[in-house]
Amino acid sequence: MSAFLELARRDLSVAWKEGSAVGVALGFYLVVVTLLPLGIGPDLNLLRRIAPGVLWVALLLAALLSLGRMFETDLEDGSLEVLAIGPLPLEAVAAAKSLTHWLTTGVPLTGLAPLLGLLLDMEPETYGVLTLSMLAGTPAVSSLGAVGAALTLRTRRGGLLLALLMLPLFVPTLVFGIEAVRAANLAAEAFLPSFLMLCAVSLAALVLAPLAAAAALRFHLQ
Amino acid sequence: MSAFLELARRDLSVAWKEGSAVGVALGFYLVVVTLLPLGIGPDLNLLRRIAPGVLWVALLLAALLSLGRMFETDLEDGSLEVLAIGPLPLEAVAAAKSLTHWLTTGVPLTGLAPLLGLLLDMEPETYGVLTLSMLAGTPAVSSLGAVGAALTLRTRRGGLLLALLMLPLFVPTLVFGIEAVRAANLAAEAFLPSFLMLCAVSLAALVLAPLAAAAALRFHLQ
Amino acid sequence: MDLGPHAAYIWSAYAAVGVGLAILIVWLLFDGRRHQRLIDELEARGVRRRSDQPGGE
Amino acid sequence: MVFMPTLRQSLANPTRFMELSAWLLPWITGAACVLLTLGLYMSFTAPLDYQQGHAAKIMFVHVPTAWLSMFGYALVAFSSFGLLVFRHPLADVSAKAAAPVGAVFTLLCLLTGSLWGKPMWGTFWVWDPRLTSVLILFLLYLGLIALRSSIEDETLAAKLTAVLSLVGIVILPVIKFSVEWNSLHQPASVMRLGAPTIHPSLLRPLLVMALAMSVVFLALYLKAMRNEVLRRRLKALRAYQVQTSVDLARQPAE
Amino acid sequence: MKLLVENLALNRGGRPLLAGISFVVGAGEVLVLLGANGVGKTTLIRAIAGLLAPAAGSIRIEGGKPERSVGEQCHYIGHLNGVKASLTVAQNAAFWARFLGRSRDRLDAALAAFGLANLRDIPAAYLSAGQQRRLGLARVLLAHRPIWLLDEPTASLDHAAAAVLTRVVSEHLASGGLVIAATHVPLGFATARELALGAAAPT
Amino acid sequence: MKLLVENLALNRGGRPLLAGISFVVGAGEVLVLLGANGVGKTTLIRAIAGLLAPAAGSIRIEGGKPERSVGEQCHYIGHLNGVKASLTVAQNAAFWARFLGRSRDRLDAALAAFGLANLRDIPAAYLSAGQQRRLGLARVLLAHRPIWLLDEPTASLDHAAAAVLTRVVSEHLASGGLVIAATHVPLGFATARELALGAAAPT
Ligand code: HEM
Ligand SMILES: Nc1ncnc2c1ncn2[C@@H]1O[C@H](COP(=O)(O)OP(=O)(O)OP(=O)(O)O)[C@@H](O)[C@H]1O
Ligand SMILES: Nc1ncnc2c1ncn2[C@@H]1O[C@H](COP(=O)(O)OP(=O)(O)OP(=O)(O)O)[C@@H](O)[C@H]1O
Ligand SMILES: [Mg+2]
Ligand SMILES: [Mg+2]
Repeated sequence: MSAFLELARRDLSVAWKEGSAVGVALGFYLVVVTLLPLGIGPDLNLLRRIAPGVLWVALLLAALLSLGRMFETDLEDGSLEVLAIGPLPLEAVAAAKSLTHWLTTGVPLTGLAPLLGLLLDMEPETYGVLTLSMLAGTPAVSSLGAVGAALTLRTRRGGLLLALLMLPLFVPTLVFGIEAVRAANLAAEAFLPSFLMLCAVSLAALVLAPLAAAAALRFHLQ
Repeated sequence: MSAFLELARRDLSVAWKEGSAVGVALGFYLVVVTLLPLGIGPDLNLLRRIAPGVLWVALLLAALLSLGRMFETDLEDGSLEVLAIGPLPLEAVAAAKSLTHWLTTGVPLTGLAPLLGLLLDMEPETYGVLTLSMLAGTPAVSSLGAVGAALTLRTRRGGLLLALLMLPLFVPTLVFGIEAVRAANLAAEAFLPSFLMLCAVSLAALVLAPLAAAAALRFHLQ
Repeated sequence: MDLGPHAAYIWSAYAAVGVGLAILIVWLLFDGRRHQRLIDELEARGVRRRSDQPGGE
Repeated sequence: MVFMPTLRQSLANPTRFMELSAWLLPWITGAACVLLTLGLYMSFTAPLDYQQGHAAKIMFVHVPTAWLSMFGYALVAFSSFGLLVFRHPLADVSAKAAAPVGAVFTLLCLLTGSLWGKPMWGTFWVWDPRLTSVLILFLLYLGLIALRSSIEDETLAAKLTAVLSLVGIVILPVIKFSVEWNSLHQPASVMRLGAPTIHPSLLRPLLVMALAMSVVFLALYLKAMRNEVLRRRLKALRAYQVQTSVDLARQPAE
Repeated sequence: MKLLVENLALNRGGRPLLAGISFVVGAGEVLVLLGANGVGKTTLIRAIAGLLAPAAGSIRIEGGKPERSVGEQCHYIGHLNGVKASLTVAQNAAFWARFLGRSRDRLDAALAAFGLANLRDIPAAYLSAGQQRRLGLARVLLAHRPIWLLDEPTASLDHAAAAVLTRVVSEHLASGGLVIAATHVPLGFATARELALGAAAPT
Repeated sequence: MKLLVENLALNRGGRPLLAGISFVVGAGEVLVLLGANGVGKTTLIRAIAGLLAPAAGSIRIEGGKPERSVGEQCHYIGHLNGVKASLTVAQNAAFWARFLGRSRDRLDAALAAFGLANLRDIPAAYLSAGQQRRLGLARVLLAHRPIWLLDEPTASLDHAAAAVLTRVVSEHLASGGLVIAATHVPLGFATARELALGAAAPT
């Protein structure tokens, strides 16, 4: 356990050192949300309608961008091999990595989403549900992300390959997350079912993803 | 000159080897375009309206994702130092890198855009202008990208920082690119002015960006 | 004084400026104090820059 | 630990700056307070704008912050130029100090602007060229700060941020002329060729406020520079502390 | 304790690289792996560490902790150093100490032994090649492992550091540890048995 | 031709690292840089290659091509090999040959000299540490440069490869080239002058 926390702690401080992770993540999120209106025109009604969807998609892309180097740095500097034979099972290593990714990306982005909602003139009552759905969804994003990161490890052009692999995996999270928000806007109680599905997805990912990621890592180290 | 082509050629073959660049880029593009309808709901009129904007923004993001390792790999394996003292001025090296990036990202994505337009039920007559505007815009994207890639070189959390730095630089391209398409839909001759602006932006970027990128690279090698 | 229908917006605008600047000022003062204190501590412990030891650009 | 080779001879510079600024700062602060009170008084006693009514009062804070947000970036870019070309030892201190101050003023411009927009346009935010370009200016500021904070070696960080700020300078003309480009936003009515089109009774308080805000900006900027110099002194002292234990052995006898 | 390798066969990229390797290393013994470039020293070491599945044969420990895998009882120092460039020397060491050994009380001793004490607070990115290698090697002192697997440990070390390594190793041996090291240059270990791998490397 | 270094001073991360370095290397001469880890060998070599701006002093060539920078007349073999993992050995070599020398007619000779002929078509990722080093070193034979800057050239080379390097270097010297090499292990070059950098390293 202590080893697990230790690893998470190191990765957090590395993320912090290497370009104040959080601030930059927020920056990217902000920017995607800025570009879209430029692209599709300044019609506020339109923007209001698509706001939650855009915020969710932007969150996924931001998470995606930061996935790339989840294991790559450790592979390049030789840490990964030592971690692999160390006291911690590789599954736990993968889980620790996902945890760090969630803390440095999922959480801050969720926190920022309502603010960006303002820019897209989102209805105030959506804020709560949106935040809830993101909090429930992002763990799935980070732990599924670990699988993708592990799979695309040595393929240097990882960035895009990763995207290709991940986005399908992200679909369930996205669908239920959006559905929860949309339903909540119609009727408060309609929110629950899809929200529960979302939580289910997250739990499943939290349990299964580390296993898959660890398997992929083992193959890479062979 | 031959050295320039030689470098471009090597990078192309590396890009090809390492996860068939093109295919992956297209894949990512495809996926973003598929995620968005999930996010904002399957309303075709809505999709049709925002199609060109979405395609442009997705293109920028795809380009962004692949920018990250433009120079990083060369720095890590020591090539960059040899390139720097080699017969080719560093500006030319940067230009060659931009060229490769354009060939592996800008061109294929532009080629795919009309096809994806079908998915979003875009008006057929927009295809031509959209492709034109992308062809004129992507060189700017790739060469400005070189600047961002060079600046964020050693900052490992490059991915996100890069995004934050690049997107402001991308805005003029995006704005004029979109404006050209929108104008063309209103009246054929209205297309020209913003299109010329777009070309002007691209030319300026092509000339100035390599200088900035080279400067940044020099500082990094110091 | 009466600021008409939009009083709220006007006040909050002025308030925003006040608060924003205030935060910046406090931060700057605090930062300066901290550095000065640390420098004094070091010099109290006898760490001094040689005359040719550059003072940090 | 961070200083450039040229420093040994130009060492006098930061020290002289510290003395000078130490003497200047109180006066500037005082001036700022006086001007600010005067400006506030004038702006609240200013007559109503015939079409915007009371809301026009926001102009007196909005416009100065707007101008200063652009001036701030110009200052950063100018200092960066000084760093890259003339290697002036204070240039980077100035660039680094100006960035956060400018960012704050940009944020204030955005806030006051949106607070003005709600009554005037019925919404806090529209994706109009002027507003967007200012938002982008804000992002540029963030980019500068993030880039600097994400590089360990400070000399390197200084040069790279300088490059970025020079690349980003194109934003300024874009902001300036964005109004001409089918914008909801007021066209320039003060900073324009020919006489201001704005009514003198509103112009006077605006100018006073602008002056006051500029002095405030100056004061903050100087204070930030002083802090930065102090921080580098501290760093140099620490480095020297290490050197005496570590490096002196390694360095050839001087 | 004993490390037993019985006619081990290893493949690389599908092609057989080593075959019929058998040896026993007992407590207090060093085994030095020699052989031309590409003969398979690194491959063998990685196999012992459990990073590589053998094509045939077995790798066992007698008298170790049976519940632990072989790898968990090894220190593996490969060609790469496992150092995070953005963390300081001390932070890097502290992490490995806590991760591998749950305690950092050996930290200062280890850094001092490899002459890194004065570089504690310098980011590892700034270290020279040899200094980074030292930081990588310092791992063996940060946590106890009975078996040390060293792959060209002296690469880019100066004489002082090489001497330190020799001393550290001999102390480890004296305390009943065992060491397997691949090298091209003499390591100057006292009682070193040598294993020359496949005369013909695929060069 | 001559390489003249006159009281050179180099900073690292803002702190002075080397100062008052002066030496002349003439045609057919080797200069071997010695010194503890972190004393500044790599830094000095990078400065000569023009990758690092000197804080003071000058680096000139007499009798070279005046229109070319010093760097352009150097081969720089650093700690890293400049090898693309995803390209085959032959492709890597061919690229450097064309990029540095505009022709690939020396390719086969160079690969053969460093015993890589049989590995031509293996992706460089699969090469062992020493094989990758050989591929990096092969660059010196792919294009002509009067000055060779070698930073720990023999790192993880086996004896055969080290011998090859010695031969290649001596041939280069015989043909009027000049070599500057940093090392910790004896390189066995004939007529080698030595420059011991700053006695005490920060260890
Ligand atoms: C977030 C929203 C806004 C932003 C970012 C913004 C930005 C700016 C900027 C950058 C300037 C300086 C222009 C120059 O010096 O050329 C400016 C000036 C001005 N703005 Fe805004 N503005 C915003 C909203 C508004 C609104 C809602 C109004 C009034 C309806 C307004 C009225 C003015 C006026 C009257 C000036 C002075 C123009 C001049 O005299 O040059 N602004 N604004
Ligand atoms: N995936 C692979 N496919 C094919 N051949 C491979 C692969 N991986 C390694 N090899 C070959 O197997 C050998 C690996 O050897 P290894 O790295 O163990 O050498 P080594 O004895 O450590 O050499 P050095 O002394 O240079 O470190 C090399 O000859 C290499 O060419
Ligand atoms: N950016 C930096 N900031 C501070 N110190 C640095 C920086 N870069 C390098 N150094 C220090 O300067 C020295 C660089 O030495 P260099 O890499 O030239 O050593 P070297 O002689 O090549 O050693 P080795 O034999 O290990 O390769 C090291 O002591 C390192 O700690
Ligand atoms: Mg090996
Ligand atoms: Mg070195």
